[in-house]
Amino acid sequence: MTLTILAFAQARDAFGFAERVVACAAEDTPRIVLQRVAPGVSLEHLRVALDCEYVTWDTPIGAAAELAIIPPVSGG
Amino acid sequence: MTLTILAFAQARDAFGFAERVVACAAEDTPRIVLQRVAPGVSLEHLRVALDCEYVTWDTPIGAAAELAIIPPVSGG
Amino acid sequence: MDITIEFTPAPIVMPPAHLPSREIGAALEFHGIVRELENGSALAGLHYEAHEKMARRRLEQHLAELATLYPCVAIHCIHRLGWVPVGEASLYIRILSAHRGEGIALLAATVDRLKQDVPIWKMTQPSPPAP
Amino acid sequence: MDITIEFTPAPIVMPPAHLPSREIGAALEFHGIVRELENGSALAGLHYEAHEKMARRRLEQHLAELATLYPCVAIHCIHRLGWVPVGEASLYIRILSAHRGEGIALLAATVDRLKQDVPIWKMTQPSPPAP
Repeated sequence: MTLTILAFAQARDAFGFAERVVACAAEDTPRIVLQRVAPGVSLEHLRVALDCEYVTWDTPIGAAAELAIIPPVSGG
Repeated sequence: MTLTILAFAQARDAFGFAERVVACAAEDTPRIVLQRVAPGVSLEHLRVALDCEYVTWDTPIGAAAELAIIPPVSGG
Repeated sequence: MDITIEFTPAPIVMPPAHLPSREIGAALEFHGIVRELENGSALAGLHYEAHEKMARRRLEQHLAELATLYPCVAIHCIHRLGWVPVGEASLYIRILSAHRGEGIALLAATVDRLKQDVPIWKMTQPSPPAP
Repeated sequence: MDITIEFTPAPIVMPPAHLPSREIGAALEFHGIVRELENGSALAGLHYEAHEKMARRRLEQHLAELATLYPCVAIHCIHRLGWVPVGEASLYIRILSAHRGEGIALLAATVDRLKQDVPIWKMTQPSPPAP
């Protein structure tokens, strides 16, 4: 299965891409996927969402199509 | 000296006038003046102002030119 | 804090927006609107009266005090007097501030104090003027 | 509660005022405006980006929850994205309610949650588009 990774704001700078499509397994977690894609990039201060819902870094990807890396928000 | 008494809203109904000019002495108080003008009208739930400043019912009129009878306010 | 207080017998017209500085981060506007149901009975509107000179002075005193608690850049208050039909505003307040916190706090406190202490009255009588 | 959420790359235009019922007693409007000084340095403006689909869903979820705490009639939120110059609004919120208390509380809570949890970001980079 394929997963689209989106990186916003400072996360885009840290990971070096805005969007990337990767192969992954349903039992992979966001932490595992990102360690594979960008080893050494710290996940500290970042949140993660699967299909537009916040999840923990250790939630299995399951059937999600999109993983969003969410740095501290600052809208308003 | 003369004093202009203003009665607003429900106080106008209770006292039967909107404005009345009376003679009074500097040492008279709002309570004394109104008891003279409208004996028997209750001052309960009413506030009083001299020259646009709230005072107690027993404050001497002094040099004030205007006494306003202020029923519970309800602006906004 | 720049304080503007107006009373008007005419429908309230929102004053033109103008930012006095590049440090305004929040603009808050409040319309208090006459509702049809007041204490359970359907109204066509309300009649407002004020001791206008005292109301202006009292509101100024409250705003000067509130400005020390919630420092904002400007507040503009307009209270309509006379007959106000249901669906129209009896009160308009605009507050400009650097941050939203002070602005929201000042708005809440201003309306509270106006309703508790400023000599303005709403009455279901007299009836509206004949058309 | 009627919830409307919009994102726009263009300057925010206040939506036309419309009272959906004769029981609206309070209309609140908030403009969050870009200030010149942010963390001590003078800016010409800010660049905003969002995960728009998620931001909309997340804000809807928060508003549905806040509606149970502060029941209002309607809320309309507009967030501008892209470059926003100093003095222009990045955020507009209008709330209609029967009484001002719920409206003010909903406004404060909505902005708080938006700033804490909704995937929108402001950045001093990229620079404004060339004129």
